[in-house]
Amino acid sequence: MELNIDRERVARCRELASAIVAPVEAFIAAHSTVSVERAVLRLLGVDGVTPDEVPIPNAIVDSLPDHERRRGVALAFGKALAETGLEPAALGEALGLRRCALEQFTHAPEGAARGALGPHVEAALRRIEAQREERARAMARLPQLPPPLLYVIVASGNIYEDRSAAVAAAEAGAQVIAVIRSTGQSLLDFVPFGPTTEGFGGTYATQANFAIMRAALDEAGERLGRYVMLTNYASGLCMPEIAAMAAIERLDMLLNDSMYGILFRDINMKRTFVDQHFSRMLNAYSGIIINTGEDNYLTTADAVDQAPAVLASQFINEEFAHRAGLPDDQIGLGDAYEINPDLEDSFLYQVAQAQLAREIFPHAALKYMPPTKHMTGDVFKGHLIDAMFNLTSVMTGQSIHLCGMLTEAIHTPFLGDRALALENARYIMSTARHLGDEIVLRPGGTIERRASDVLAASESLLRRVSETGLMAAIQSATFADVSRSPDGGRGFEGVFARADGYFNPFEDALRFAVAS
Amino acid sequence: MELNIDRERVARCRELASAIVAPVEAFIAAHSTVSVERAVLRLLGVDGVTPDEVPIPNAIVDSLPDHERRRGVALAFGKALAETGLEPAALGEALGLRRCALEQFTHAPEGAARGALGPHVEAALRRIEAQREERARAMARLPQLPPPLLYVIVASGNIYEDRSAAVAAAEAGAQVIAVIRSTGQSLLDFVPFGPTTEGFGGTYATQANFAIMRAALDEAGERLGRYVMLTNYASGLCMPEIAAMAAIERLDMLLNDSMYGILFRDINMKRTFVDQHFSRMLNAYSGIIINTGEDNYLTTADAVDQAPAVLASQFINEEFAHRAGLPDDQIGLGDAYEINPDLEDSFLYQVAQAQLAREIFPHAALKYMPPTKHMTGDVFKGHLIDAMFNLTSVMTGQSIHLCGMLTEAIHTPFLGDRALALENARYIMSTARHLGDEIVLRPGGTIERRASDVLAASESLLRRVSETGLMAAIQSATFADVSRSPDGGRGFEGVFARADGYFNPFEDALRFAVAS
Amino acid sequence: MSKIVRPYGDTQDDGKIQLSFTLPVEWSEAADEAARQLAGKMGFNDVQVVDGRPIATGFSFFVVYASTREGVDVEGIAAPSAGGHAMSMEEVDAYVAEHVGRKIRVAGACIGTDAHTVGIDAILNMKGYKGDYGLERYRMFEAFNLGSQVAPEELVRYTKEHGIDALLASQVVTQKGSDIKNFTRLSELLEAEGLRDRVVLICGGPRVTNRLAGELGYDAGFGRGTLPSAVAAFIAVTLAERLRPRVGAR
Amino acid sequence: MSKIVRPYGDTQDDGKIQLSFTLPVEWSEAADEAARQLAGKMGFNDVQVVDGRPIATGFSFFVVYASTREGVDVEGIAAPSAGGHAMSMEEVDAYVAEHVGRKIRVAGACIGTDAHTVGIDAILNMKGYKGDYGLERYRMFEAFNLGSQVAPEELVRYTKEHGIDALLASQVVTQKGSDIKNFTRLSELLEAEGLRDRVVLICGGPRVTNRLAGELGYDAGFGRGTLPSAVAAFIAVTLAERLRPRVGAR
Ligand code: B12
Ligand code: B12
Ligand SMILES: Cc1ncc(COP(=O)(O)O)c(C=O)c1O
Ligand SMILES: Cc1ncc(COP(=O)(O)O)c(C=O)c1O
Repeated sequence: MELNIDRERVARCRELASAIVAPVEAFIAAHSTVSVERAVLRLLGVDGVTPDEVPIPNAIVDSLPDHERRRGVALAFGKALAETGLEPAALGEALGLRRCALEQFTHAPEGAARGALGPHVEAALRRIEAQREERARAMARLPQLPPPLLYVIVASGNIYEDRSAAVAAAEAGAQVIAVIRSTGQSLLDFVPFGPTTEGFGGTYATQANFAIMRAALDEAGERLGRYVMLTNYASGLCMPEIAAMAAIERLDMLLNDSMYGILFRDINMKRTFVDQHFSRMLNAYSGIIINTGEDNYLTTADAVDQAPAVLASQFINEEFAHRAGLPDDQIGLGDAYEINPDLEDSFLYQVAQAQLAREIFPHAALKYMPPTKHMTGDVFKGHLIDAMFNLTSVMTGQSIHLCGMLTEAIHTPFLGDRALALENARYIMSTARHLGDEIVLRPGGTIERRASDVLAASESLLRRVSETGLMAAIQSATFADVSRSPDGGRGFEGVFARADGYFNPFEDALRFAVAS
Repeated sequence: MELNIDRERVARCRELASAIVAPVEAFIAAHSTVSVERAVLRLLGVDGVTPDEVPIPNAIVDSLPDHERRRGVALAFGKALAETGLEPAALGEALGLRRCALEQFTHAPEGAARGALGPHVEAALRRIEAQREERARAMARLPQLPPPLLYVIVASGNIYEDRSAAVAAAEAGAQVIAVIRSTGQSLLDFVPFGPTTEGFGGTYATQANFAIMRAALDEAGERLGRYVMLTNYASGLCMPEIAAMAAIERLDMLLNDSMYGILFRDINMKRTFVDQHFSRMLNAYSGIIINTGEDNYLTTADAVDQAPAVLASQFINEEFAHRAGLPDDQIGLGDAYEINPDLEDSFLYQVAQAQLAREIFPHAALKYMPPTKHMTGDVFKGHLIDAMFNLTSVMTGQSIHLCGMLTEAIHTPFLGDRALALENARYIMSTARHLGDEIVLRPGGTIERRASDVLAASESLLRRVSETGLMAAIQSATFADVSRSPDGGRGFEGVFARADGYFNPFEDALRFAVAS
Repeated sequence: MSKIVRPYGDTQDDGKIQLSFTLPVEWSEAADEAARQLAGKMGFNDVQVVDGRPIATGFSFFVVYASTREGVDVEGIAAPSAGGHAMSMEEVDAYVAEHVGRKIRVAGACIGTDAHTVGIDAILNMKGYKGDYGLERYRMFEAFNLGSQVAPEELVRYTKEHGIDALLASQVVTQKGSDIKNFTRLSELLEAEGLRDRVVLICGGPRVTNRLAGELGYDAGFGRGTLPSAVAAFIAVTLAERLRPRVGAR
Repeated sequence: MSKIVRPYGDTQDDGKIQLSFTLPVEWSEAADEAARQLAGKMGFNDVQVVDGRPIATGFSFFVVYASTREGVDVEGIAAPSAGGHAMSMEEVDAYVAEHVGRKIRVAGACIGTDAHTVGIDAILNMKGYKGDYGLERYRMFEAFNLGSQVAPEELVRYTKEHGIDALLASQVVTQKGSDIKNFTRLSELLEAEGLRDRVVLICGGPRVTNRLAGELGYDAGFGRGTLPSAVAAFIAVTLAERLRPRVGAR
């Protein structure tokens, strides 16, 4: 199956995306955020909470006076390492218990600080590297089924219930398990600590929860002879930290969008731009596939109208991702099957949109989201809409496939719902496995015309954005009909300009790693 | 969507079918059956039962001595009409009550008999004609929805329950209602009488039941602004009589296969061949669309293997139908979606088979039967298999679409099952309405190769049959793996050679009508 | 008069129903039998376990058809829909002009931690829902959309400060009864503040029914598929009725 | 020891189930409420009528999610499958040769007016089912397939006349309890003719369970998905056991 798309227009769209992202990247390079700094500490091995439950990375970064913070927490922390001779974890604990404070350690020269950090940075990178290799070995030994990867969510709020649900789903054919985060975690300016059993509409993303899930899925994967991937959410106020935790605990994917937090969570745009960059550098290095959130454009607005915005966002996400060093096969651009099912020929429009993304981003790990908005309590009809979604996915060669639930409009998935959803996907994708190879799209037909219209409209949109600049465009509600001001929104206070001599040892190392 | 099929091979298949049917037609022309004769009486207006519940047409035909029967019941009956001056209905009643007997009336000359019959034959034909015109007017006034015609069954055993179910189904979108016959009615050598409320797995086909259903559907059709078609079953021991009743009561379709009774009901082949011919002449004149039963090859044997047999049977059914005067658009050749759903790419095979039939019989009213054999108690999976069937149907432009029931493996349809089935069909056929127009099949692909293999195998099969002759081929288990001998099976005693001077006024009139 | 109805399979009063559920047991024939016995304990007859199969280690899934003897008297059921007053936007505006004589001030929000604004937006926003304009478009309504994740306390404060006539609260997330908790909190707070009689209090969301709303102390509740005009008409009529005595006293 | 299990939604013992049914009432909000009350009468809690809609004049369809308090003790359930003796064709033949010492004569039919022969054919015919050969292929079985619509009387007569060791009766149509009627008639006739102890009596069909078979006086019952080898093994073992005393008496 192939669309006859205007390749030159695609090239122009990419140039526009580059022109849009370039000035933002300059901004990013000149700034850091509290979460970036906390991620540096986490990578060094700092973890745990203070007696009043504040995560120690937060306590440490918050304790820095502004001028120190601007030079990066690593320098101050490195001095303390040099002076105390402690391991980072032990130093973190001492600081968290207020046995000492960073301001005590200002004597060591910068060189000593860097020297003290060196081996720990090395160790952290080696640890991540080891996880990446472990994944590669496991995937070679325990090969996945033919694409798309079937992906389901667990969302009980309790990590132990989630674990049972995840293992059951893996047995039923799931290849990727996403632990949905508790509502609004993306708005917390810290990462909760420890195993958690009480979440709301989802389970807290914590390093302990990551580890519990990873262990269970590794065990299941060995038993099933099929590596089972684990996913969580980065986008939010703690993107870099979650990226660090995910690297350490060998998550395989992360929701990580360059604009989701801005548009859908009212997170400050500068904060998000800086955070997404560092988190994606980490993702790149850890071999983690990012998932972008274009589906969010479609859950509240009309999916036919929003198609150009989805595509424009994909171009922008791709550009940001490339600039953070992510190779195409780690870029899971999002889309969703959200066109009103009662629209005549809606299936054709869906195929057009999905195939367009496939051809424009041939090597991307396209992530395809299921129908949600038009699902109702009629579970029988819902199961059919999911079937047509499954068909579209296998026809157009999507890479990552979120299984739709027949109970989407009713409750977070039951264990049995997940089994039915996986059976739906497995049946449809098997019975029509090679349909996409069998057919040629009629030149000038509805599908081809629709795809070409969407591409053209997307180019206009990108052009408009490139003319005003991305931040101004967001302010004037170009995306998802919401307007956000550059200095408004959550987490703006955590963004700061880097001072001369700013130092982030991981950034340097990762940039080097990516370049080589 | 178009297959690249070998048109010359298709032409050869048609020639073979003609060569196969020609000798059978010679046999048919030289014979009649008790059911043909009873149908003649019914057309003349004879109806009702004797005091011991024997249908009067049976009583009359059975009362004829062999030599009279060989000249056709019409002659003997005509003489009685001439001598008594009674109307046919009254004469029938008198005969049924044994107030008189046909043997009393042998005096009138043949000319008088013919003369007495003339106006009644005329009236019967006018009545059928009027129904045909009524249908045409109703369909113009109450147009059907775009094809395929959605067809559902009712099968409660009670005509009044069936009526409620039928009206409910029409409201839910059904365009054709089939009243499934009580089990084994096809093996009764008479047609039951009057409205019936106790059937087994279905409801008896009686003229009264036809009328009850027709009235209810006419009423519903007016209310819905959409003509609702009515279907029943002819194939069996009473094909001609049921065709006559259906003509009178304005049924719109009839299951009428030239070989079904032979293969699947062990009805004598000579009986079936003679019966199908006269019944189809009546169908032709009444504007009734016949439905053939190729789906039956697939319910017991493997659907992939049987595909050539299905196609061969379609060619033979078409040839028999043409010879009975049926135009293409009244020939509903059968096929079914019965390939194992767990077979990888089974959908492609189904599309190949369905599209092949569509292209070989471009003007036929193709009848597409749903998955039954592979349906299980898993209603959720079943609903999906039905969805793929629905998709195949709309993609390949089938004409008559039997909606599959998610509870196929469980019970005869509940009212709610039918509603879900219709919603399934309506959703899938709307969301992918023009998919078939949008795609081109890849030359040399799986679908095209499969279609061409089936056609080639079908030609070989037809060639084998043409070499041995149809009756001998059936005897040597060429079809459906069953062997039937030419003089074995049910109803053979009801077949007889026509004597010189055999007279069937309807046959003559219908042949004339078809020719003109 | 009473009219008892039972589930209908293919015959009046056959009581046929379909069930599906998961049991936390390894599948086996005994698991099918367990499912059958369980459905029997639920009070069903003619239980047919038409499908039973393993869906994971220690979990089996079942599809069951059965009959129930239970029936319900439909004549006895009072569930008057709150959407009974069918009026178009123009009619509502005219009605308000005549019977209320001033603009009605409406405030709406998605309360608690719920962030599903699409439903309340459908009722309030200009654009409306399924071709039916939202309250912001009505000449005789002044609508304030407070957005999502609004604490009941805040909504009550707003009501007091802005002289709100009608309050619209939305809840879409129902997990662990959070909707009931939030709705109850809102009506109790209004009561405590002595505002309950002054406002038309309305709740809505996909799992809301008018009956539930009544039980929670609301004037009305609107469920799935609600059109803005039905809400507007209800507010107009209810408010007009409350004002009538006062109007009469003039 | 007892182990009570309840339906499982997403948490142990939450008792969640899904229901669907049709009610013969015109749809309205009151019909949704009727469905809710009806589910309540069936004994369910937390009833959510998640879908209710008209499907025809005077008929509405509902999808309901609810919780049940009922549980079932899975330890207490004795539903030993008749397919417990796992043997391959070769093993069965060897077993019969050793323990029975002669060919076993088996007759099978689809009884009553039932004409669904595919199931019994799957067990008897050479070809078998899902790659598992049918009884005709076994060296130590002599299988007679009497086909469809065989009256119980005829089957009994055949058993007597041909010295049949094992009788296989199939029923696929279950409408109006016809399967139970036919199965019962067959076992009663055999009893009356004094043949019951001489033959291994087995029934089968998609709705048959081993437990039901026991209740009907059969030695075993086989349901959906049965493989011929399981039936062959059961016959072999059962017959060998019956013959044992006689063998010992030699
Ligand atoms: C869109 C959507 C989202 C969007 C919301 C965007 C937004 N700005 O609203 C996003 C992606 C952000 C989202 C997030 C989440 N969602 Co959500 N979401 C949905 C979805 C797909 C559609 C809801 C919708 O928009 N319906 C369309 C509107 C028009 O319908 P409606 O809300 O019923 O409103 C109508 C009537 O009910 C009524 N009405 C509604 N409110 C009111 C108020 C008044 C006063 C009146 C008169 C009438 C009225 O009028 C409206 C028009 O007719 C549903 C699934 C589904 N198909 O229903 C899940 C769903 C509601 N979400 C769910 C969950 C769990 C979440 C999350 C918690 C997941 C997570 N862990 O992150 C988050 C958290 C959000 C939060 N804090 O609340 C669950 C809720 C489960 C439950 N029953 O408790 C659902 C059912 C999905 C699922 N199966 O898991 N979600
Ligand atoms: C194929 C079929 C037909 C074919 C039968 C051809 C034939 N030669 O068998 C035809 C088209 C002729 C037919 C006709 C009818 N059918 Co029919 N048919 C089916 C269908 C689609 C499949 C049955 C099948 O072959 N299953 C495959 C076999 C392998 O499975 P099985 O029978 O369960 O057998 C396995 C086990 O149960 C077990 N087993 C079975 N018997 C035995 C016996 C022993 C001793 C043992 C040990 C094991 C055993 O082993 C087998 C292998 O594992 C079903 C629907 C469905 N999907 O189930 C309807 C179905 C059975 N038919 C049905 C009906 C109503 C009819 C008719 C009455 C319709 C009519 N009015 O004309 C007629 C009448 C037939 C009659 N007199 O009995 C209904 C029965 C409803 C009910 N529960 O009572 C069904 C469920 C369809 C429906 N939903 O309406 N049918
Ligand atoms: C890209 C992306 N990130 C994160 C999230 C979830 O984050 P939150 O915790 O804000 O619900 C989503 C949810 O849709 C998403 O699309
Ligand atoms: C062509 C044809 N005629 C008749 C029938 C039904 O006839 P009977 O009454 O024999 O079941 C069928 C059923 O499948 C059929 O396909």
